[in-house]
Amino acid sequence: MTKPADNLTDKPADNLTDNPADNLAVKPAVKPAVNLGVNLGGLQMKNPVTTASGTFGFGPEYAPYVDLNRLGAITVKGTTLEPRKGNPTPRIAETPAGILNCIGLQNPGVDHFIAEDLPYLRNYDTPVIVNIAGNSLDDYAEVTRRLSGAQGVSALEVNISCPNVKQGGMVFGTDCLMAAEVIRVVRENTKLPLIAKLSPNVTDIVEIAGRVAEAGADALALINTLLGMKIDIRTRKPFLGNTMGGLSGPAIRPVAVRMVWQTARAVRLPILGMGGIMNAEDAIEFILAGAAAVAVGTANFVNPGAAMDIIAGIEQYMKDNGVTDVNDLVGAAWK
Amino acid sequence: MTKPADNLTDKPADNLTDNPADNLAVKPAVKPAVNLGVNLGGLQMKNPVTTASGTFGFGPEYAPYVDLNRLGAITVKGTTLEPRKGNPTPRIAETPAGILNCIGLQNPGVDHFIAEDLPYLRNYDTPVIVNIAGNSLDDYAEVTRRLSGAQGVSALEVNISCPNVKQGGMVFGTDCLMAAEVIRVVRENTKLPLIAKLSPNVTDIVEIAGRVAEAGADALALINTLLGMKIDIRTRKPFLGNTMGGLSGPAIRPVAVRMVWQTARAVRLPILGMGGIMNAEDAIEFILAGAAAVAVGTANFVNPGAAMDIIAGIEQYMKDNGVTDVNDLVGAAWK
Amino acid sequence: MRVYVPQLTKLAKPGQFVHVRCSSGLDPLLRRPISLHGIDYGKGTISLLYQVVGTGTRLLAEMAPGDEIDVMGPLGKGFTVPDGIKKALVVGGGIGVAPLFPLIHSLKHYGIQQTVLLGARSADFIIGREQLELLGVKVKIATDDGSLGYKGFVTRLAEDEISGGTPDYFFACGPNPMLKGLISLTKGFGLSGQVSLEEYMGCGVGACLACVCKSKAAAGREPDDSAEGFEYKKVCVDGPVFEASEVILDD
Amino acid sequence: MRVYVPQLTKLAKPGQFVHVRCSSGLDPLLRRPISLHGIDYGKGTISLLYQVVGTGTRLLAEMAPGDEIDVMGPLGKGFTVPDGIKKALVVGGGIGVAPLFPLIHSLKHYGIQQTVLLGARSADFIIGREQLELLGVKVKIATDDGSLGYKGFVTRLAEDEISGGTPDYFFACGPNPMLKGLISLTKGFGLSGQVSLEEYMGCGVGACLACVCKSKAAAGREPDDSAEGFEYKKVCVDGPVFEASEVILDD
Ligand SMILES: Cc1cc2nc3c(=O)[nH]c(=O)nc-3n(C[C@H](O)[C@H](O)[C@H](O)COP(=O)(O)OP(=O)(O)OC[C@H]3O[C@@H](n4cnc5c(N)ncnc54)[C@H](O)[C@@H]3O)c2cc1C
Ligand SMILES: Cc1cc2nc3c(=O)[nH]c(=O)nc-3n(C[C@H](O)[C@H](O)[C@H](O)COP(=O)(O)OP(=O)(O)OC[C@H]3O[C@@H](n4cnc5c(N)ncnc54)[C@H](O)[C@@H]3O)c2cc1C
Ligand SMILES: Cc1cc2nc3c(=O)[nH]c(=O)nc-3n(C[C@H](O)[C@H](O)[C@H](O)COP(=O)(O)O)c2cc1C
Ligand SMILES: Cc1cc2nc3c(=O)[nH]c(=O)nc-3n(C[C@H](O)[C@H](O)[C@H](O)COP(=O)(O)O)c2cc1C
Ligand code: FES
Ligand code: FES
Repeated sequence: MTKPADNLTDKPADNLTDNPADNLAVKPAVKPAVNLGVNLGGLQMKNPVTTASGTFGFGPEYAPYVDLNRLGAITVKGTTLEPRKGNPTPRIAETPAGILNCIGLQNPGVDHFIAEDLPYLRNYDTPVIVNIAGNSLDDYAEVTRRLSGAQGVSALEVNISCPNVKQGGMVFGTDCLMAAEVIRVVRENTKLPLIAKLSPNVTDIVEIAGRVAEAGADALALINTLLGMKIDIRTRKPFLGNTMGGLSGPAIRPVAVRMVWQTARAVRLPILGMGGIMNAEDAIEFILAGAAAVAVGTANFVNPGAAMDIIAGIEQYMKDNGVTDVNDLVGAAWK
Repeated sequence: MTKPADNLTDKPADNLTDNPADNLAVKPAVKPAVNLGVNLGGLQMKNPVTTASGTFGFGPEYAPYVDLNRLGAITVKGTTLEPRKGNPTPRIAETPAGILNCIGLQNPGVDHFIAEDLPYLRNYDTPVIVNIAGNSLDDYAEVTRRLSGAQGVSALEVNISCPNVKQGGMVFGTDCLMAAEVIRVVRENTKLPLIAKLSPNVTDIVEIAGRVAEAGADALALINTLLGMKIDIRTRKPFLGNTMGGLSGPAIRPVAVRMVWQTARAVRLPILGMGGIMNAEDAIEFILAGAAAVAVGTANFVNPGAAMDIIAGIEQYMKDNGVTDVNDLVGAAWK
Repeated sequence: MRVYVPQLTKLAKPGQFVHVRCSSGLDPLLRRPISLHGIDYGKGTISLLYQVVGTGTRLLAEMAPGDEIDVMGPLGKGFTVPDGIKKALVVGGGIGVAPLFPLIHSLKHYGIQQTVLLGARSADFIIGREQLELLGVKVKIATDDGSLGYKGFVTRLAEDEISGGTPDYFFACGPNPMLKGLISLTKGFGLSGQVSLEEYMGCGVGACLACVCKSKAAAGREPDDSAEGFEYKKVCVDGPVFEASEVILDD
Repeated sequence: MRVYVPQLTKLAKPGQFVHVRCSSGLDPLLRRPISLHGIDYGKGTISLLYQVVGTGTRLLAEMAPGDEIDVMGPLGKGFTVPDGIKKALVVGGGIGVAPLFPLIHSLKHYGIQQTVLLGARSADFIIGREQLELLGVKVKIATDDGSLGYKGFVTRLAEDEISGGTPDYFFACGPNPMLKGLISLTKGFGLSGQVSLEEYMGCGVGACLACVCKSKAAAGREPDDSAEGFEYKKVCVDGPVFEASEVILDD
């Protein structure tokens, strides 16, 4: 099974890296300029690297460490219709090669985001993907309408998979029909590229992916966190303020790569892959499995310049291996 | 929700540790003898620690490192009706804080096991849990009958969850009705304690647990491995001989603890908890979450004496915290 | 541990912290927040004082002089010394004294009188007494077991100081129960001050919302917030130092 | 690296290996199999010779003299020197020479003549030549790039030796393509021998079935096996040394 050509970028010329070395008249070996540009369901990205929602704030937090102009896209913290307080602390716990979090979608609400956070992001020449969540279909619809009217929103990533909130969240994400319903409602209310972010806490990721594709998603983001927990053997109580939390980081990478692989082979939508990407090698693993683009999450906490290193590392890998277009790597492990 | 009393051991006196310090007439502080004995759905264990199937061979392999008499039980490699060759290599890959394996149930077949491996195990005063798998309901039935007639088999652990074989395996484990069917068939063919080993690759572990409980399981084992994969970015091909493999080790512990917690609160069967247990602290975490006993898997590869250290460590924790019966710790994080 | 980081040191203020990577591998994965304990603007070095409690701090302790270390910072808002204060009370519990040292230097520099109270489980956990005395600062000690100084909580020493009437401001860092006690005590006496808080952190830069603490809701916030009477602030960027009157500590 | 493990050394035989824990933490998680390169029965030490290829071997290389290390072993079946052989051909590719050293010592001890062929990518990767020459062993070298000795594969040197007609047995350790070449070559000449294989390992003790290699099915096995013409054997306990005639190497 292959992807339709129109899901791949058709404007490679715009996306040439401007590495001066590539423009030298005489070169020791043939080193073609490499195309890093990808098209994620209508969202044109100058390279395949974005940030994972909830790990990169609204952009300014990491600006001292990351040149926001160099990112393929910026994905911001999940936004809801009303402001949310989130869960009690502790909200984070370290586990072997991973972290559990139960932030609980703390956010200032969509109107605050549009008024206070979006203007900052408009200063950058980088598309903004807004992650949205809701308690009800009406919430999703209303958030979608408000963001679709706002200047500077390039795509919506629909979180139907957050394990850290009582209503909505994972209930939508793990039930095929509900997941499709959410996507249908969002689709009816926006012309923006629509990325459906799926929960990995399901028996059959391919089935859900197929349903949300039919419901009108332009791309799929996977994976969100695995539901986990930790118990403090000293207090004999759950460690996290919300009992359970979402597991992210390198520990979950094998599961994420597997789900990207399975979904990419079965569903004709471009995939935004994530889950434990720490460096360029990990990112390339996702791309080879079938991800058209990747998101960097937990790695930001460990290395605030991770996204920059990953963009540079993918480019280097392509040059070292004579790959001229990153799109040629997408799904190369099975195509 | 609490467990019925008859699932707890009623013979604590048999299970006293014979630590001489506990028998001193004059003690600096009151140090009661601790009871480590548990009853796992009819299987009486002298302590709550067994080995995870497939990580401990058939017993003799680890005998130089582990006193098999001290184990609560020995759980042996998965056995099928016919001999199985297993998958091509590589069969193992390291991942962050975990390993992927695709052994593919290589085993010499149930008759060979009964004739060649079981006699060795009868030399020890430790119950033997035989893990079984099959391609069809008839296979499960026949393996069950042969093992139920063999001397020295103390319990059956029914693997309805192996992700590494094409037929059967996970298909049974992720489909509620199929899972229940397997258990029903095994139940009809044995009076031995029946432990249903569940797949974690499901949306709702509690639902499956409930169904296999109704179908006649005496206890639940969870979790088996998470389905994962790894791609070699040098060859651009899947690393494992069988493409996908099962993820085990500390990386999956938060997911395993969560599933034990959810299941223990909802289903009235004792649980054999496993997934990333490396030391006594980890084992206690599972017990507090609701596991009546625990299995040590990947840890054996890292520390061949892991099971011994864990038994000693649980006892020490109980003494340090004035806990006289390990059964009092079971589910203590929510009871 | 002393670290040579001239760019960082230039910007450093008392009460701020650095986010330290303890391993180049994945174990442990997250960085560890450690306060600036000493700031040598001349040499371009900061020093860190930490207690070995787990994997991360153990790996730090195993580092050898000359090794490279990956630190982010300076992070967070430090202490501010309000105009017009004359006599400050500085209270440190356990390893909480670490960030108070640069503050104490500042106070001395500004010519503000100060009394430093140190509390800990036992004499072994009292840190920095000699250095402070060398600096000519008045130090009083409380230990839970009475192995040094007053036997009991350091909050009791604080009560004595405050009821003695001398301090017109306080600064504190230490375990939450100590801070809680101190906040209610000083509130009773109408004494203002600043406290430095700890919370489990992810990013250290305000991006992940892991490290929040409860803060009294500002007037005129949306109903949801005022209903519960608090909003969450981030310890890593809104703190770790907060006005004592602002924070709400659950046990 | 030399390790003092008297109990282990007492039992050690050429061709066996130890399973080494490279970190006390979780990164990397698994042990690493490393061959016995030297066995000093007198001092109770073994020595290990390894190439740094990834995290595990890098951590080993970072260890300092005197550090403790966690090794399991000796594991596996080593080389056996069959009765009646007079002149052995010993072939090592790359780091594959490591386990051949104790064998070469044994052969010398038994008074068996030997020629050692070493192959590697380039001169830099030829290991142990001087020591072998000091031992009075005849050594011939092949490098892929011709930077030392014959330019080409070591199997070519082997062919010359065998067609020269002298060796009556061979021992080999190295990358699979080399072993594969050697096995078909020696088969052609009717020369028997033993090869030492590598495979990714979990337990190292035969419990996990990760490390299997294909072996020609013994006669009279069940239909399933003979149909495909092979059975899986465990490198860790049935090997790492196998009869050359028995193993099947894919690509
Ligand atoms: C702003 C700030 C400043 C700090 N300054 C100092 C200091 O100067 N000296 C010092 O010794 N300690 C200080 N701490 C506490 C220090 O961060 C922890 O002791 C340290 O992270 C423990 O790491 P570990 O790996 O050794 O322990 P572990 O217990 O193995 O750590 C496990 C996890 O818990 C977190 N954690 C553990 N204890 C704390 C804690 N008290 N606060 C926040 N997170 C914690 C760790 O960061 C890690 O994520 C400070 C904490 C904060 C928030
Ligand atoms: C019986 C046996 C004896 C060996 N003897 C030696 C020796 O004496 N000297 C030496 O330098 N090397 C030897 N090797 C290879 C050595 O085990 C690997 O180079 C080493 O495990 C690499 O670990 P790493 O963490 O540095 O590399 P990584 O590539 O990070 O390792 C990742 C994983 O792959 C496994 N792995 C990598 N390469 C190999 C390999 N060639 N064979 C088996 N597993 C591998 C590792 O054990 C680990 O699980 C031997 C292998 C076997 C099976
Ligand atoms: C602290 C934290 C907060 C997160 N918040 C959100 C969120 O608001 N919306 C969302 O869709 N995913 C959220 N996620 C999930 C990440 O976007 C990502 O899917 C997951 O962490 C896996 O990627 P990683 O392993 O690279 O972190 C959050 C993850 C973390 C660690
Ligand atoms: C190499 C290997 C082989 C395994 N084989 C089996 C098996 O035959 N039957 C089974 O039910 N589980 C098998 N498992 C799963 C383990 O029994 C256990 O459920 C899983 O590894 C999680 O525990 P751990 O993280 O402690 O290893 C195997 C696991 C490993 C690592
Ligand atoms: S640690 Fe991430 S917001 Fe404070
Ligand atoms: S490594 Fe486990 S069987 Fe060989």
